[in-house]
Amino acid sequence: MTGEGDHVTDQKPDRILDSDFFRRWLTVAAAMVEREAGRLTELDSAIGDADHGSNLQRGFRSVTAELEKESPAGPGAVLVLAGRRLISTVGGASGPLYGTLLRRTGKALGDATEVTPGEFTEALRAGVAAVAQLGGAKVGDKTMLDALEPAAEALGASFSSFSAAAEAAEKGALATVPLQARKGRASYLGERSIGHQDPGATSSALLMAALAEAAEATP
Amino acid sequence: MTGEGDHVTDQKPDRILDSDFFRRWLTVAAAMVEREAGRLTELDSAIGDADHGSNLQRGFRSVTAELEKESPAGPGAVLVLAGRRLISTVGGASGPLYGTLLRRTGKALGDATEVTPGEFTEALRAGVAAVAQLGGAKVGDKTMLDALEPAAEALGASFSSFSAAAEAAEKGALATVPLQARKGRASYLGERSIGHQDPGATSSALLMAALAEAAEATP
Amino acid sequence: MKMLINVPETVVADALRGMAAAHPELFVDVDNRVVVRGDAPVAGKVGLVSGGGSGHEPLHGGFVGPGMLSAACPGEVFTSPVPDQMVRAAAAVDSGAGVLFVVKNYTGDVLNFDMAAELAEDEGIQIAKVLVNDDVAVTDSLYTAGRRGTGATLFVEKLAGAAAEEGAPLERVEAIGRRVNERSRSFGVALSAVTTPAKGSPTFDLPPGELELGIGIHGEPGRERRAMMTSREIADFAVDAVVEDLRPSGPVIVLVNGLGGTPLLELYGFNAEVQRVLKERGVPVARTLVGNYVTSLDMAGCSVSLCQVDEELLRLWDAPVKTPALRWGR
Amino acid sequence: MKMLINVPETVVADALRGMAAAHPELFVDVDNRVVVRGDAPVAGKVGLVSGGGSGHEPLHGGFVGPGMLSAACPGEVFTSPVPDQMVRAAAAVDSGAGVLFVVKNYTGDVLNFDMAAELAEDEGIQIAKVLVNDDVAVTDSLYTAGRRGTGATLFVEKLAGAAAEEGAPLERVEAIGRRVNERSRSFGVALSAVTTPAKGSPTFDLPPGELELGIGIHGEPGRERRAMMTSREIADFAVDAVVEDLRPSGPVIVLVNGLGGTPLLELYGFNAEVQRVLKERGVPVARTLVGNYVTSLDMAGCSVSLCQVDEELLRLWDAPVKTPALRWGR
Ligand SMILES: Nc1ncnc2c1ncn2[C@@H]1O[C@H](COP(=O)(O)OP(=O)(O)O)[C@@H](O)[C@H]1O
Ligand SMILES: Nc1ncnc2c1ncn2[C@@H]1O[C@H](COP(=O)(O)OP(=O)(O)O)[C@@H](O)[C@H]1O
Ligand SMILES: [Mg+2]
Ligand SMILES: [Mg+2]
Ligand SMILES: [Mg+2]
Ligand SMILES: [Mg+2]
Repeated sequence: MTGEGDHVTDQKPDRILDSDFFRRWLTVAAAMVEREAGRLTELDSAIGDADHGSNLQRGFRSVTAELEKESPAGPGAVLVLAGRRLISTVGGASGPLYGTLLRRTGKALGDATEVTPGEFTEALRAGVAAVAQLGGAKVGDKTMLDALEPAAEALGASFSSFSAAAEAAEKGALATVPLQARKGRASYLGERSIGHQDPGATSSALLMAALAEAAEATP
Repeated sequence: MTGEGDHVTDQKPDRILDSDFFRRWLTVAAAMVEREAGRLTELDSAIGDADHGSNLQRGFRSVTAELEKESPAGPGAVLVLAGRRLISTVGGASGPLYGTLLRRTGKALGDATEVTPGEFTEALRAGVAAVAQLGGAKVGDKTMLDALEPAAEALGASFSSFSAAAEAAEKGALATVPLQARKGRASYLGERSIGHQDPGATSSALLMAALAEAAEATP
Repeated sequence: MKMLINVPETVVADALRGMAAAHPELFVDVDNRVVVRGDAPVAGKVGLVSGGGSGHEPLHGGFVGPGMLSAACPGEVFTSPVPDQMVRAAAAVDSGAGVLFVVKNYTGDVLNFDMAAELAEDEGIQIAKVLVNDDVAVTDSLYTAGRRGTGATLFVEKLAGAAAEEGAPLERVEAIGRRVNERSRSFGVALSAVTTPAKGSPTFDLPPGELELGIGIHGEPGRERRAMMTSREIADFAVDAVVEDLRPSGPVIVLVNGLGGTPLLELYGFNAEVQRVLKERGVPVARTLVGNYVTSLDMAGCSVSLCQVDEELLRLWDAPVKTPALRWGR
Repeated sequence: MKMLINVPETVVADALRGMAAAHPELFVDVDNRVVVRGDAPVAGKVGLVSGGGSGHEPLHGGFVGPGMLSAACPGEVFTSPVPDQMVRAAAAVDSGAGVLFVVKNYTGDVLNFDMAAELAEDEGIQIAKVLVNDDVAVTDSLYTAGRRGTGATLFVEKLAGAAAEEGAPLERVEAIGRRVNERSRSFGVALSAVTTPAKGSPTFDLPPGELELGIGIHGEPGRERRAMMTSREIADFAVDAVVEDLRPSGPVIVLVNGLGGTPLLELYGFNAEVQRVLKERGVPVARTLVGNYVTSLDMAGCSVSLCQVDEELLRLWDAPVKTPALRWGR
């Protein structure tokens, strides 16, 4: 709250997250999805149906297009809007799941025009819980939750925890390789799903990397 | 007629052709078709529809099967029977054409139980003419006639002319390579038919080679 | 793999425009991606709405019409449609008698239809759902997303559709749908992988001389890879897999379904083998349907679906149907 | 190329057995390779018999039934049937009113049907023939075997079949058939080569990134090879080729036909482009049919056929038809 002007770059516990921060997060995420769409689809073709990259591309394009037109009042509204766009444009399993993640995180943030990292962490945990409830998956089932849950845990009240969350998500995504899928399309493969990285966990790691990058870029 | 026992192997003008000779011809032809079916189909796949080999295989198998059961009375009857089998089992363009060739050759031989090479030559020319009439093709149209016509011309009253006929047919088949097809399926290709050997001319050359081989083997 | 398309992004919209031109008896809303029978809503009639990823044509759009679906929602290729489409479809076909959602059991389809059901109910439309999960290749356990919905979708849509056309109320149409699903099983085999427009190359690598047993319809690999088998051997394997699970105690309807890239000539030949196995197993066949109905783009292969029928279900099967892909009666 | 078959030699017989099982309304004589509508001969009705090589399914067997063919004679794959089959078919359907042979213009089909006509006439059956030669890709000149018969076969069989069903006498059914052929043109494009069971590998080599324009339905290469084109460009090319030759002065029926390996999703998208070009060229469209009707086994690609119709032909098109592959009306 009083952090303006100070330069403790490795410790920004008191930075305030406003609408612009969340817009930046989503914009960076959209750019990452564009860049990595081919890889996500490739991963999905090994144990799924080869559409995860184009699914998210379609969704995040719609999110950025919408955010260029609309100016939601606060952080919560930004995320609710983004979540709604994902639900309305992605389809598949990841559409409702990511849509719910953002929508429920946004709802948890409420109407505030600015929130603290700690408040955001709480909200994101609510969002991740909603994803777990909707999809019925647990950590270890080889889904996006394998990246989202550790990320949400690594997040804390400090701004610097954002990059820790990104690292945790990345580690979680890599850790899906030896797992046998128990949810989603990959579960049909049984043991043949072992040895491949889960596309949704990979895109979740991107989302968290985008969060860290947005935090880095925050003045 | 008096040739029995003499050994003028390069000049057998007076040998008599009986039912057995024509059976031998067809049996040798059937064996050659079996051996060359793949090549004939391969040629047909370049400028046709990739079935010439299996077409003739089906037909000649039926001919040999029938000849094992039936014992037609004379040379004419053997060829008419064989022609009918081809018509009833081959289909495609080559079925009616080869069927007509043998049937009309056989008809021209009439009821005689033995015929001279000269009589056979006359009959075969009638058969080839019937093929030309039925299919409406001329020499140079890149069809079986490009092998059959020169073979029929090279055939004469002498037994030795049978191998000349085989050579003429082979030459005629090879000469179809640079031609543009004007009849049959290959004609659809226009200029793209140039550069490939005609499958029907190739099988006609086999038929004539079988004739020469049957003559060779004739005591 | 070469495709007859403009760009991958417009494949579904282009197809809907083409469908609109070919089928004036349907109302095709290209922008909102909903295919509705032209006379909807039909007074007093329960609406039947299904949908799923595109790439399985004629499923579902080709099954819209009297006696079958009231509307279909096509998603992107192999991607479940979004709730907005389903809500719109429900609104377009609801006459006040309620709407049945026919949902193939894939996480995406289930989640999106669930969201749509909530939203539609908010709009005052009564919604019921039938989940189709007939694929015996997938073990139904805590360790999977459950069995996939494949060929039996056609049975459910046809039979529940016929019940709705007869004027059955929502609970009854739903009950028929559930009964049909409970009595149906399928098993699929791929001879080649599928190529999606977005990816442009086969979704998995299937060497010459091998096939995938227990394939789904979205290009996901099957449960097992084996050396190539004959039509006879495939029929033995597939029918046994289905029969052992279904254990039919009466006559069945048989669907010998092509996955898209297998010629009809081969499918009919395969049907001869399927009928042979069924006879050997003592399963009486009431009706047989052979063709490409629940496809996976250009994938070569086939699936066998059985639905054990009683008198009522058989009557509903024979009832008139008038859709682009399935037509008979009256 | 993997196939869903036992051995290449039995492909056609196997398919006929499978067809018999699926279609009790037809009489399928597997040994003699004839598919006959179950109620033949129909008293007083002209018989319609067609046939040709197998591998083009549903053509012709799938078009046997009330309102279309009386019988079909399937040859080996891509090989014209033999006269024996045609004579048998004619005998099975002749009620004394005579039989029309619908013959696609290929040397093999023409020669075999000609022989059959002679033999059937010897047996006292009155025979008329209609030659179908609609493919504008082939120059009709002294230097070719003439235009091939492709998609328009469906038009001839449907419209002449409807006339026969109405009770028209042989000369009239024949005249309708001729008129339909004269007013029909087609053009085909291949995105991949076809693989026949006998050969087991593609009949020609089509590199990625290229297509064949002016393709036939027997795996023969087309007239021209070009760099891959979009759906839009292919529609421009194909429709222009047909329209420039047909020069329609009135409404047309459009057949957007798949060659077998192209997904229905793509065919519908292609139809959107075909309709666009027709509109741009000022050709009014009376009816549109989209699907795999005149195929070439697993070949990817499509053809466009147009038939210019007058009131009578349109009425015959709309007349009821009840066959495995084409069904509408009543
Ligand atoms: N039940 C579930 N809970 C959480 N995540 C899931 C679940 N099912 C699937 N996912 C995630 O969704 C990803 C696939 O997304 P996507 O390919 O877009 O959808 P679809 O599987 O419908 O094609 C998977 O990699 C997995 O991470
Ligand atoms: N009109 C014709 N006259 C003579 N021979 C012909 C004619 N048309 C085709 N042929 C011959 O038939 C051969 C093709 O036979 P085949 O492949 O068995 O029949 P199809 O062309 O019906 O598949 C050609 O290579 C050619 O030699
Ligand atoms: Mg996916
Ligand atoms: Mg041929
Ligand atoms: Mg998907
Ligand atoms: Mg042929």
